[in-house]
Amino acid sequence: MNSLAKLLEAALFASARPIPTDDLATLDSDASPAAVHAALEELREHYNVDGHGVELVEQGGGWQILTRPEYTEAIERAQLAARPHRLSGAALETLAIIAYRQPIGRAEIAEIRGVDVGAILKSLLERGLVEVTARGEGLGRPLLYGTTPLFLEQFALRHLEELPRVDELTIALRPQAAAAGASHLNAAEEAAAPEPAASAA
Amino acid sequence: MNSLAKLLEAALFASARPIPTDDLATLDSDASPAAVHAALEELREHYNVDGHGVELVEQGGGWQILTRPEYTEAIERAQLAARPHRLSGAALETLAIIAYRQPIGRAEIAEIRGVDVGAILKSLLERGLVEVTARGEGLGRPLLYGTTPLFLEQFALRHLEELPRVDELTIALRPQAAAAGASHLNAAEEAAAPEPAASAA
Amino acid sequence: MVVAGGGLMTAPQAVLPASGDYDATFIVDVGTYNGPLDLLLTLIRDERVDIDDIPIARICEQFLRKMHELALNDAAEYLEMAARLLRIKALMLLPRHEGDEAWEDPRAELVRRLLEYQQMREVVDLLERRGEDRRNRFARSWFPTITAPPQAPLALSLAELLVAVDRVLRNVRQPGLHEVVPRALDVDGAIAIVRAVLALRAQARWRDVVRADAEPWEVLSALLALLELARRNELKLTQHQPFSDVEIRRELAGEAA
Repeated sequence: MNSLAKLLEAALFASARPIPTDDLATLDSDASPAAVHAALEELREHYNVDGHGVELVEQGGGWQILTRPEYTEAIERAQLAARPHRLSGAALETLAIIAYRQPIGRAEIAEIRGVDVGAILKSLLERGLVEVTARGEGLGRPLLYGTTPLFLEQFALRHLEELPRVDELTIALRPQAAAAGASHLNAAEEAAAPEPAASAA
Repeated sequence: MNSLAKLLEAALFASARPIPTDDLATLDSDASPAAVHAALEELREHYNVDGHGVELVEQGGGWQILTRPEYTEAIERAQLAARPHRLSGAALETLAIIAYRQPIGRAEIAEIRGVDVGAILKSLLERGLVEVTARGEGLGRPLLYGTTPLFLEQFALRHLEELPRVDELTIALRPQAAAAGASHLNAAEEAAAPEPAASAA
Repeated sequence: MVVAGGGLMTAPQAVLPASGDYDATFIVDVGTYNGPLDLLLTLIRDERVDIDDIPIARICEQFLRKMHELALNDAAEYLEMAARLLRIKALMLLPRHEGDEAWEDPRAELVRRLLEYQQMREVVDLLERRGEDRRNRFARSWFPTITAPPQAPLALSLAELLVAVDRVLRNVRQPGLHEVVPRALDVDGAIAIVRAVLALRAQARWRDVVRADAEPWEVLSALLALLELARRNELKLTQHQPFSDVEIRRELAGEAA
């Protein structure tokens, strides 16, 4: 490895959080951005080709060395490190809404989810995955929430734009299930005759 | 590297403390002590011969991967030169309140901002922008905060009187705080709830 | 195509145990469903019906049954949805005229919300995959050489500080907008009036203690005063028939006490 790659490796090893490319560039004032990129590429190659227990990934707004997934179980079993708790479905839903609609207030999130989100918001705040980013206009000037860099990091995203755009989401509900055979139940029919207690499976 | 060496590398990387040889042996129940030693030796060799930014050392009752000393200085320097940090909107608001209302206590700031400011105050203290300048009178003799010389330096001000006068702020804040002065229990609550019937009491 | 299966619902820990030995707290607490919209969407998927033409009666019935099964009858959010479904069902049964242009499908708003929710679920699936991937990798947690990381310099201008001042000001003024000074009730005053009236005569009427043009707070004060005095046995209230005048009679026992 060249000396810049070694320096970057040392810095990345020392950091628990992803390091943005710009910050890596400040490690050596003589190195051009291209040289930094080349060195990062060399490092990544080295870990992959040479067969290492760790790898270099770009996510969470920067570069980070992480252990390879195949060793996770053994490490956890030996109690040398522990995986964070999985987030509940409710917490994930709340995060998804905040990620797309930020800055967004509590009432609006509740509206989309159909349930109150006070307790979940609190725990997401405590976990550092969301933060108060502004205050809304309306009555009481509600707090508005947004996602944090830690959110990107914990969901292996390079940046928010990596999430699919809303119009890219398939809306799997829309295209009709002709095959489902249930489609004969149109509105008019139903209005005419209330459903029999069918499907009482 | 052989697979045991890769597993050890991942474990050493992920662990929060040096790992004793015995604990490393628990990672793979099939591995003999001799195999573990051989794998550690392979890992050490790999880091040394191949030219890495890190090395494997045995100290502190166990094994750990450390950055090579020759890179320490560059990493520390880089952290100083890292991209200038920006204060969040919430931190700025808190700083503004302290600048214009000092000395002021946490509860009072929280009341004006409508949210608790404990974490923000802590980070402003750590950054050396504010400091404890006095203790208040009332219950528990709360700490009162004011700005530091570093704060002046940051804005290239010689003294506080050079801060642009915001009469509005001092005027608007004082009576408001005085009226609400009873320092309601809900200071930390989310929405700055309208004071009901304050004057009717 | 029907609704894509939510990864969450099929995640092992989110599934109800196959045996029937789960208790109610497990169901309500863990929440097999992340809310009424989730349940509704699952029913639509399971029943394989068209989101644009939901057979509302059938889905409503299924929804109510599921609520009952899962002991969700006390959950306000589910109750609210059940009420909404029943209302839509009723609206669907109303006769409508041929070619009625103005007719608006009562299900429209619900469908919009379901689609929005479904979109969000797709993102959840993605986050779940990514999050699981990241969870299976450890980052460095041992910092051997570098202790407390020094602080990066601050990027902060006076202009930004003043903008913050402005924000604070706008926030602070907000409570002023709601300044409502309610007229406090004066029960003590009303008690004094009633006592004064009863001191003059043993029996009085409502109109004797409340002026005809009394404001609401005065009426309320008088009412509370009468009830309070009745409680103290100083007087007795009688009304011979509904809406007739209330009779206020001095109570001798009260005087003696």
